[in-house]
Amino acid sequence: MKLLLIHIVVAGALIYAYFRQPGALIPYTALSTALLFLLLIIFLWVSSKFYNRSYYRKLPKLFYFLLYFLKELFVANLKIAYDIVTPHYRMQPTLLALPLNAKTDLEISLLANIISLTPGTLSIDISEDRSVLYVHTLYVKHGDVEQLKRSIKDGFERRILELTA
Amino acid sequence: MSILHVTLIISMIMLSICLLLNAIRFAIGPTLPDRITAFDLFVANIIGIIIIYTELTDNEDFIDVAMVLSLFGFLGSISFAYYIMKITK
Amino acid sequence: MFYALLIGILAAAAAPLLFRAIGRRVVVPMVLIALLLFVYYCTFLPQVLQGQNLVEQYSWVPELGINLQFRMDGLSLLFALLISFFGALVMLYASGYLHNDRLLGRFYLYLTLFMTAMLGLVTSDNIFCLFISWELTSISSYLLIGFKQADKNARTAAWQALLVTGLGGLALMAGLILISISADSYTFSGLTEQRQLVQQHIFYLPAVILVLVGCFTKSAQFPFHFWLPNAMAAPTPVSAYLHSATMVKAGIYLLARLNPVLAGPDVWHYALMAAGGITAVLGAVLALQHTDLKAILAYTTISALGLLVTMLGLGSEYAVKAMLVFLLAHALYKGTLFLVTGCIDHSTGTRDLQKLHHLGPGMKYNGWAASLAALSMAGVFPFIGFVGKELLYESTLESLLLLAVNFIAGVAFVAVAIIIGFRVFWRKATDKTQLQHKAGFKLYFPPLVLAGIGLLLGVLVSSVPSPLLQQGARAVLADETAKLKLSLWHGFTPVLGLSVLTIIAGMLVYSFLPAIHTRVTALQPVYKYGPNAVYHKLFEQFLVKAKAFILWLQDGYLRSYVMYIMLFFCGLLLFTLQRDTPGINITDRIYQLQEVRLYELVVLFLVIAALVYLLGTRSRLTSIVVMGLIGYSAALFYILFGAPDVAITQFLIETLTVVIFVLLLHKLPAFTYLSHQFKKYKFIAISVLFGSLMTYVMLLVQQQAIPSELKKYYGKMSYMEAHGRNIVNVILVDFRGLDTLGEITVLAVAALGIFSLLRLNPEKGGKP
Amino acid sequence: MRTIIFATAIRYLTPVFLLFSVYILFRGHNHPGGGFIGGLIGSIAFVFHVLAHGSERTVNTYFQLTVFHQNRQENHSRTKYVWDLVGANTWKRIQPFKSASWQFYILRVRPAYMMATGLFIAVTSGVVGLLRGQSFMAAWWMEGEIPIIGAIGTPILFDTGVYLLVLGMVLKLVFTMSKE
Amino acid sequence: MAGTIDWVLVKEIISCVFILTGVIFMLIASIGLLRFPDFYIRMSAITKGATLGLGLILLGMGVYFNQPGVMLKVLAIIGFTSITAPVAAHVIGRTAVQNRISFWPKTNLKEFEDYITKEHLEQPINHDKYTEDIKEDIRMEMGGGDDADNG
Amino acid sequence: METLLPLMVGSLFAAGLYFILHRHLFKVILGLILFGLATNLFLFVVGGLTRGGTAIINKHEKVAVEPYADPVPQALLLTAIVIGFGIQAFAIVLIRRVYQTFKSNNLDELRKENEAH
Amino acid sequence: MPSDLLLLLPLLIPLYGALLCLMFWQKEKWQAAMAGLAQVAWLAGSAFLLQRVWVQDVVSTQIGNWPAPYGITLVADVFSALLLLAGAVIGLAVYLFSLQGLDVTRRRFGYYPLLLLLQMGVSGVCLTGDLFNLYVWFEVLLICCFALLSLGSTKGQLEGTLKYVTINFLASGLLLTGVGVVYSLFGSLNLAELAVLVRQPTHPNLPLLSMASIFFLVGFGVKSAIFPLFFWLPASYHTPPIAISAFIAGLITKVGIYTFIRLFTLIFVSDLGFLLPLLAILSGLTMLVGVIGAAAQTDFKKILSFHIISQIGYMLMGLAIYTPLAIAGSIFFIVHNILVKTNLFLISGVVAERYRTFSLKKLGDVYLEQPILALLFLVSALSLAGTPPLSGFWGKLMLAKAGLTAGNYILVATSLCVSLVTLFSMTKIWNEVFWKPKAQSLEKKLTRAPVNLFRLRQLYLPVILLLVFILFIGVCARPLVQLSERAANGLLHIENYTETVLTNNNTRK
Ligand code: NA
Ligand code: NA
Repeated sequence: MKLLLIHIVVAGALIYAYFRQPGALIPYTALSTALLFLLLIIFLWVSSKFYNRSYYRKLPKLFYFLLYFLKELFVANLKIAYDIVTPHYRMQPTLLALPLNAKTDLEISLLANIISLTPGTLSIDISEDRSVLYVHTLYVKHGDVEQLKRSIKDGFERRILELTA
Repeated sequence: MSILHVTLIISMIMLSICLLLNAIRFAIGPTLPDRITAFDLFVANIIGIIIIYTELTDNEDFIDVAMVLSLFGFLGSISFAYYIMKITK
Repeated sequence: MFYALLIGILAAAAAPLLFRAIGRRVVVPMVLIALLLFVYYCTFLPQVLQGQNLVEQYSWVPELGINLQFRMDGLSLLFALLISFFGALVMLYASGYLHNDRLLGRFYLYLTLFMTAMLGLVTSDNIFCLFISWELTSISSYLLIGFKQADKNARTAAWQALLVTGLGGLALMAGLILISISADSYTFSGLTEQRQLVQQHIFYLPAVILVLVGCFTKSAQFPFHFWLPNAMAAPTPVSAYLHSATMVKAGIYLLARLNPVLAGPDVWHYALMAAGGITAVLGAVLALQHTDLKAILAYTTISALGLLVTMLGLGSEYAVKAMLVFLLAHALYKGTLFLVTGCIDHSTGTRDLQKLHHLGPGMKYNGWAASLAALSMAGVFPFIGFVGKELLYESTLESLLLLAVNFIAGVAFVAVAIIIGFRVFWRKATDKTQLQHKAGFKLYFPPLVLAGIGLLLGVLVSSVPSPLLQQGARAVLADETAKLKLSLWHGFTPVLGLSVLTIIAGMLVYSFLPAIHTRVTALQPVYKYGPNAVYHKLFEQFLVKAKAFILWLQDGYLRSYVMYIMLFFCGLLLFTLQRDTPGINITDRIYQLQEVRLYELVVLFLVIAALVYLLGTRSRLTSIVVMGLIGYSAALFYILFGAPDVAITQFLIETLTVVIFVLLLHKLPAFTYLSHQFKKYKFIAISVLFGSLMTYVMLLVQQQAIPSELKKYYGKMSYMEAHGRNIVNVILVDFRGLDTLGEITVLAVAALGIFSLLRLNPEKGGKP
Repeated sequence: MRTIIFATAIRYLTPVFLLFSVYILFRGHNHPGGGFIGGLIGSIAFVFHVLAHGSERTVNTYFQLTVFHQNRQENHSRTKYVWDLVGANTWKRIQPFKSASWQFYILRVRPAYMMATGLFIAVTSGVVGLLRGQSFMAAWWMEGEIPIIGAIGTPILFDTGVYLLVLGMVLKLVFTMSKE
Repeated sequence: MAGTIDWVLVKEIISCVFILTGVIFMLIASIGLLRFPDFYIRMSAITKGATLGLGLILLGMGVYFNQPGVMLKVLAIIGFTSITAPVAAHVIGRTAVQNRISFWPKTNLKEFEDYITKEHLEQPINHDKYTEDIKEDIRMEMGGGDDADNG
Repeated sequence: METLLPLMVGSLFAAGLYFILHRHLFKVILGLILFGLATNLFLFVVGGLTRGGTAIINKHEKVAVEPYADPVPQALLLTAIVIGFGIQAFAIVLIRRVYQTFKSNNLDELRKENEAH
Repeated sequence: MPSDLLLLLPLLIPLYGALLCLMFWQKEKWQAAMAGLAQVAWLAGSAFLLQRVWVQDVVSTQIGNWPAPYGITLVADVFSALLLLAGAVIGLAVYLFSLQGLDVTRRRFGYYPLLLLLQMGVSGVCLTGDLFNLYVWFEVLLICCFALLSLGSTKGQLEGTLKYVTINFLASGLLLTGVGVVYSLFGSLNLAELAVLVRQPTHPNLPLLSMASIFFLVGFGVKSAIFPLFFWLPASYHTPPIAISAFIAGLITKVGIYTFIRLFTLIFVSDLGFLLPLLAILSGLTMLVGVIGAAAQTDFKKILSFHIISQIGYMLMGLAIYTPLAIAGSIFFIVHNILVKTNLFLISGVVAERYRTFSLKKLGDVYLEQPILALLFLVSALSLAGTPPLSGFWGKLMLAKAGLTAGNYILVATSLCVSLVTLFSMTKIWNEVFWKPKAQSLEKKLTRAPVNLFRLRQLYLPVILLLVFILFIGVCARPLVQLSERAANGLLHIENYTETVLTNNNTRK
């Protein structure tokens, strides 16, 4: 994924160079710059097919992951918002012991942070042997803890591992 | 007065209410982590106020303040946590 | 004349070094130098006797009117000769008296210094020059009285002498300044010319009082006489030289010197006569009550000094003559007697009259000297003492009171003279006092010389001392025509009758002395109220009260200090505010409230609430969080009013402070419960007062603020000249970069200080 | 604090913070920021690091440089030797540990020196004015501008001095305190 | 048609929508902070709400200014907060657990018992450490002993 | 706000002083910090309050355009804040050291080495 | 040498010296060498500066080439140069003393750089022509004092420093607020411009000047330890080792008084009818309280500490009388006191180095055992007490004369009484420390401390150095009197000062 950083820098530099010359065709606004930037990144991404296959494959996954995350974020936030503004609590707080497939520091912390960032779940701690992540969660569908665990593992963990692999 | 202006003023008022609510949680506690959480939210509210103020005055210099605050606002909570760990271990 | 003094000072400085180099032989050069000075002053005789005033002048600090101005006239020369001659003899004597003392070098240092100072005193024409010498004599006297520093009495006496004469010195300084201001002149000659100005100036009375206090302390006049008997703790040569012959006469000298300037108005005369008269009688009476030879001599000295002051106060030509002659006579015989007493002390180990009997055979030279001096003291023909006494009586014939004073003193002198000149040495007694040492040449030669001179001058009174004394009298009276023809024999006059009567009365008193001595204890309670007791009482009370006062004021509580400071500040601020302020325009203020935004109000409310909460909470961590809250709110205000840089800094600093707290907190004090308990409301009141005053000041200043040129200038130049758009930053690094340099220095030092605070522990031998 | 999550986050964030602090330093002349703020931000980055990893680890990571050195062999060409030295000290930093022929020295950047250097730069940037015959701290600007950083002149140098000093100061505090 | 669209107005309206949504999220978060029953619930629910709200407000501003520089900063801030907020939440939450801050009684702690035994946190939860409740204060006033202190 | 801010700053002053007058070491630190904060705000308030306009020259201008806040008090304030920070840090460490050495948090007990004796 | 450089040298020399010391942090010997070089250079720089202002009266430079009211001004007149020179002399003396008289641990922990930076602060305060910059330099000076006072962290030091820090922090706060008030009311920070502004009778805010002056009166009053603001001084000055307290005690309060005199002759002159009587009362009380405090003490250093306060009263007295002679007297007194007070502290240090105590009760017999030291003490002590013709006399005389001329009789009387009590205290020390025989019980214990005579002799060196200066300004008082009068004249006739600053021609391009 280092390549993404390099691409961003390259794209940024190109845009900077473009707008520094007098009489640029495109107006210098956030929207146009962002579009230009996206265009460049996509171009670079396509070009990477020829020299970095894994990056070529991973970038769309990253994109989907972000979308998935944003969806989760919104949904969960709305869920909680509903709980806050209505008089009753619908939540059933539960502490999960989530077995981990993630191994490296980066993977574990990415996962934990993503979980924490999603409303309704909070990574409390990791067991000494780094095999279990303890998660405080508010909503367990039908009280099925295992199902929830599976959905987290399938949702976030799998995607993260795919990206970092 | 444009729509934007009205929106911004309403937002300011709502954020002010947020501040008050946080203050209440802060006051009632009951535990220190509660207060720290309230403080965290307080910082987030302040960032919000700064952002709205930026738009209200059309002066982008204030964004930098928000940026610094968003980066380092959490050091406070970290420090408290650090402290609590240190004294209990 | 200046170089003579310089030689004196150099000699003084050399004395300890010489002593280290050549041991006790140091006496030879010291005596020689004193003699050299004597000879030097003798060379002035011809000119002075012709009535010339020799003047010498060097610029020193002309801005303050202080120059090295010297003048030699009859009065000065008389004293200078006395001082240098006496000095030589005392130095010789001292080497015998202190021959085993390992601090002899220092003794000579002090003694020579004193002699020089004294010479400077009597030869100065500049009043401040005189004052400088005056103070130096006090200091050297202090060092000499306390010469036997291991003896507590000596230390106390030295201290007392210094403080009393020091007090006088300060009064004298003030007096001299007043005089110099009133006539705008700094020399005695100048002042004498401007005497009208001085005497008509409003400063005249205070100046006279101050000068008199100065002179009276120095010359041991009532009520400052008490230090002199105590000063007898000094080695005897010192008592002889300083406390009878020279230093105590410095006051007399100055009075005589100032006589032409200040004499005239009644207050001068009456003050002198009153003080002198009381002192003379008191000294005489007290002298007879003591059995310590030195004490007796000291009190008679006081009495004699009193007589001198009285005479000066009388101020007539006769009186001045009498004063001068008596001064000379007294110096000679009293010096002798002191030196003899010193010998007695040295040889027998005691000075108690009741233990000393029939010493004459063992120390015959001293005995002769004592007898000769005693005869002079008693005023027996043909000694100079006789001439002096005659003149004294003659000048006071018109005033019965003063005559009585003279008579009483004279009687006491006779009695004392018999004691020393006869009883101690020659009266046969069954239990002869054993001598431990034999008095050597150095111990008997000087008194013998002095006593001999007393006789000689008496015999030759009309030819030898008379011309010099005449010049002296002219100086005192500021009258170039004053005549002083002295003769030994005036014929059978009433005055002679008085003299004889005095001697007879003195003998009678002497015969009653044992009875007096046994009754003295009955008088003890009286002394509780004497000036000496007052001094000690004052001394102790001052120390006690000072200690109590300072313990009360500097009580060790930080908060009382802070409280005093803040009260002082608030008081002054309140005063100026109620006096000067234009007042705050309330309507404007209320109108401005319309501008307030809700969010501002909320943040403001939060800060106040946080403060209230802070006052109540007793958890450290919560307090720190609350502090953070307040700090962040302040930063928010900085943003709202256009100061992003300040706001960022405030945020970061607040955060860092929290970190510092946290890193150190587990070693910071816990909130064990400590209430203010007492005075809590006082503290609240002060704080509220302070807070409201600051609020008021802020409102006032806001209202009165004027737009600043700096703002415009920086706004204009920041980008154009300093290449920066952020004016605040440009001010920090360019316009006012020096501030920032200082500021970062503060930071560096703070870091160093914190580092050493935390790491350095000398007890454990810390390493960097 | 033994928590991987925090430690990892800080490990990745610290360089970002440091970059950010330098950025703030240089743009301070035209926007909010400057040496003091930049220095504080940089130092707070290290404070995080100290909190997460302990001061020893921070020192090892950021404040010491291991310099590798090897004596030149007979058969070693001079160019190759220099190239090897440069390589060992830049991109191949791990390899020398594995070989016995390499020696290494540890260079330490002490906060006190950092402070002193900062102060030195700040003062000396002022002395430039004196040396040019003008008064102390009279600014001297280079022609032209550098992207992002902007115009370069002695005031910027001064601000850099401030930055270093603040950085050194806070580090000194934090290192001292955390060793307590 | 394109000529008749007031782009400035569109921009403002988009900005308004973002900002209002964001502020509402923040407000709800604040209410939640006040309402929710235990520390962990507040923690896991609230800070994230605020993060989302803040992100939306920021985006609103970015749209309004429509400048690349501002947008970059906006993205930076969003990025920063989405890294720092969960880390802070985790750290505080962990600290709370370590210090036996009590859970809401309805919390299901079945899977957590393992952790509790390992970390020796079985002792009854001790609130005193973090509370300055009034009773404690009164005790101090009467007895003059140590305060309810955190240290 | 020109009217209300002085009130707030005044209360900060009062609270700061009140804490400094306390005999508890920790409260004294709090007092010092509050007092410092109040001093800084005083400088700011007294220097004139301008809403919104920062003292930064717009990139389209060459000179600052009104209304902009007076940069001078801000610059002074920045310097003062930094200096205050240095001194406060020192004070905090000092108090910690005092506590460690005297084993007491009560200022009154430090009086044992009373200076007036 | 150009004036710009001369004005900057007193700032730059100590700063660079301190920097070098920091660079040689591990090597104490090198630090000592660097510090020594810096001390000598500082002395030379100050001397040159004095020589320059003697010729030119006032010299000024604009930092950063920004013209006068906008950039920071450095300005020197005779008064400031004189104070700097005195500071440089005692700096050298204290430095020499510290080589043997301070433990190596403290020297290793930044004693030299701290001392140098303190001197830099002093230079800044003396030379700056800007109100806020003055505050900054004062803070530099203060934080150095904090660090030095606490250097070593003994119990007494910590307690003393705590009080020192707290009270001085408050005072600094008041100063800062005062600066804000003055800036808002008059729109300038430049002292010269302010001086011109407050002399315009029509200025609308003139009536508020005395309100503003209260902030400075109390702020600098605390720093210069006048009554009733002096409490921190006796609480702290006796606590650190002599090499530290000698310099701080000798110089720092005088720097406070310097500022006091500077500001109250330059700026706060509109309300002298109120200020002068107030100052007169304060100065009288300061003298009295200080001297009473000293009289009650039985510790060498504490006596000296309390006397600082009493002598501050004298310095303030000149300002209260407000005539050229009076202010000249104050200035003379300041210079004299800096030298003498430092010397007395150093002597107490030499005594303590041998006998390990400052208690008058335990000490004794120094007169016999260290005669040279006794002589050195006696001269210094008498100088302090104002015995003629030593240095203290001249200041006292000038003040008394000025006071009597101006009709401040009570103040003069007080000052003379105080000088008597000073004599009392000094001779008390002499009696107890030098003359009195040591108590038998203590004798064994005290002499057991190993005495390195060589070291002890080296400690005499700075004392003798200072004594030479003291004797010089006593016996050859004229140069200093002239300088003081020049300085006082400059203070009371500010036209030269304002003109030099405001028309300085080294402005932009
Ligand atoms: Na800046
Ligand atoms: Na700064």
